[in-house]
Amino acid sequence: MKKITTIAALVLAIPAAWAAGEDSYADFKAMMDASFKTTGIAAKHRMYQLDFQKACSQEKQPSKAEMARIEAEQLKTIRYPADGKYFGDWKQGEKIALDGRGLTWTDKTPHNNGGGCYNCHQLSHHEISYGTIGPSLLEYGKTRGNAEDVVKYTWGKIYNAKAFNACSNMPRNGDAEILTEQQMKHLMAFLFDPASPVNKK
Amino acid sequence: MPIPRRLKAAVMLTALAVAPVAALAAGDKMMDAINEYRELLADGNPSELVAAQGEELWKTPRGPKKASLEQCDLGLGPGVVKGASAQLPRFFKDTGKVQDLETRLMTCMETLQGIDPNKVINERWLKGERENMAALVAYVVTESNGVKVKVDTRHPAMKKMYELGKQTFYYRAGPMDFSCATCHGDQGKRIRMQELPDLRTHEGAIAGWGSWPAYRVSNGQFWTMQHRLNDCFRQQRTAEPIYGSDVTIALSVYLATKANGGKMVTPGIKR
Amino acid sequence: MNNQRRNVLKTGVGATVLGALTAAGLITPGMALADWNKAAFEAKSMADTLKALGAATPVDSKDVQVTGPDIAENGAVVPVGVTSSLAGTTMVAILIDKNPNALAASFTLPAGTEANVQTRVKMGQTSNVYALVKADGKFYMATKEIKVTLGGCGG
Amino acid sequence: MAAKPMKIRASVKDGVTEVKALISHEMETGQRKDANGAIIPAWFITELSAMHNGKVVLSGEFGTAVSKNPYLAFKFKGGAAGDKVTLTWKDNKGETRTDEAAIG
Repeated sequence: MKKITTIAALVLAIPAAWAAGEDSYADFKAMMDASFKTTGIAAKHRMYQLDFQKACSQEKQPSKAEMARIEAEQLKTIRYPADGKYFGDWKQGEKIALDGRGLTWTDKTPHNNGGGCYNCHQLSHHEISYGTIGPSLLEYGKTRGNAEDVVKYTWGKIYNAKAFNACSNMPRNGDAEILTEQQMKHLMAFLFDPASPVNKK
Repeated sequence: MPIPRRLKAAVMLTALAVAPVAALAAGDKMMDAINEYRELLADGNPSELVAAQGEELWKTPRGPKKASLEQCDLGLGPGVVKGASAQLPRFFKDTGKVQDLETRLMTCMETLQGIDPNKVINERWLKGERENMAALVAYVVTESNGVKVKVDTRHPAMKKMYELGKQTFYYRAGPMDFSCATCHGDQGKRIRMQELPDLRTHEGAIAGWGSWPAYRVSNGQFWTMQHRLNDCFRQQRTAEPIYGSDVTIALSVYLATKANGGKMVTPGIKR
Repeated sequence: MNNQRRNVLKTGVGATVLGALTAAGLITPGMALADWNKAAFEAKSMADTLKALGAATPVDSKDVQVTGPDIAENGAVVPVGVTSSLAGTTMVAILIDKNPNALAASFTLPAGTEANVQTRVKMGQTSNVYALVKADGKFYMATKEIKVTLGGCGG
Repeated sequence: MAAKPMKIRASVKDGVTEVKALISHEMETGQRKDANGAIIPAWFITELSAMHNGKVVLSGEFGTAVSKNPYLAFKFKGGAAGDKVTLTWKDNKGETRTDEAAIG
């Protein structure tokens, strides 16, 4: 329910950034409204923006204060594992990292999504096909150790990257329900387990 | 050798800025190998097969009016195909709209042949009239291969479309918070092994806009620009853009304007 | 150089093949086509394929080459070819170890046709690709590993 | 559905003719499934031959591993500008097609 209310409120709001050109924004809104349709699980309301999405939709990033405000807000969305266990099975984590499927209008269900991690990150010693939109995470656990603060930060980053960088390119895997808690635990194991190819040659 | 265009220099330069040193050497070798692969594919682009069908279709009387498209005005006068797609999108007086190649072809199909545009708009990719559209597009863009992009941005409607396209480019939405700029708003990035042109720059825009439509080897399909943009939105996890809708025209105007003056290599051949 | 000798050999070996095919070709173009070697194309393993081609124990040769990239960005289209500088090369074939059926394509070369044929094949995964060549009645082989990788969003 | 035309390019240089051809064909492996999970039947070119002046200059056999819209390049000695090069293929459904091009 939380999401729906947010969306409804936002549709009506005209953000400050557009104050200078309300006509232009009205035209843009009309264009977006007329140009998209619902197909499969990709409903038309996906085109409506959340407030931070809107703030991060310009050529330049928002002000530092605005970024900080968004980050504080997003930080509140992070849910840490209730059982206190952060690590699943790194082998399953590797599969999730490789899998870039999910949530498109050609996907049948909104479940069983991949993490698509390799689209943007280098992760393991043996996978040569990795993207560079995000930083290399090679030897993530090996170089960072597994102290509690590192583990919790990493969980938070996977759960909602916007809590640490308001306009991060990284999806909110937990907050936007892209991955389940269990899947994120598998990814954590993939990143931290000494036996995982992320850390072991 | 039509392929080397964007790749080598851009990739290597930008890789320097991103990757740690150890990964860099391996990455360079990888990209060299991938570039070798692409060069081997450049000669013998199956788009030629599609273009040949398109040329035949262009000349074939079809539709309720049993007319060919030979009198179609793509902006350079009735029947002029050579160089036409390099100057699209443009504002057309007769329709009062900015049109890209595909929406303009729909206009011609409707006015000359009596074919209902909805037969294209509501069809699935590479089926029925959309398959015909792809063939026609392959033919038309082949006739602009090697020509410089030259879109006329002076008309107010074009200016407006550019601005709308720019807003769309940065518009983040959907469950993954992606915009076009997420992947195409930085230098030298890639998704897995696929380099991403920085579409904010002229070089990036010509690498992207200038080499689509293209044959995609991964699925053996010829993709028009509408198809390309549609799949970008699919991967962004947004809702689906309607075929030929203004958002697709606006983005096309934005990209084509950025690419202005660069050389078209169409149809391209892609992964 | 032994070019001359090679040409003579090529002509000698190719002549019968050429003759037979041309004779057939005079009837209709379709008839010029050889009989498809079902056993070889449906064989699964390399060994069975080689057996079906009558080439059970080919010799590794530096005069034979698999041409192709080190890495293919997409397994659906991998440009590969075979070249041979062996005198009297009459047949070249492309085999892919890890494909469901190893044999991808084979070509018969009449005299005068260079032992240099390029095509494009599908590869399910990274694999050794073999060039099999028949020259002067004997079989020779060369290999190259081609890595198959993923380029796009994976969705 | 009628087979679509091929694209054949042939050029002669120093007495050697180079032929490059693109063939329009699905080359369906018989191992893929459609949206409903049913196997898409195999449909692929099995044999092809190239002729120059009534003589075979190449004959080939394909399996399902040859890519969709097959590409073929080869060279033969002889051939003069203006000569015709003819390519014929046959697939496992018995369909066949012949196209020709002049050596440029």
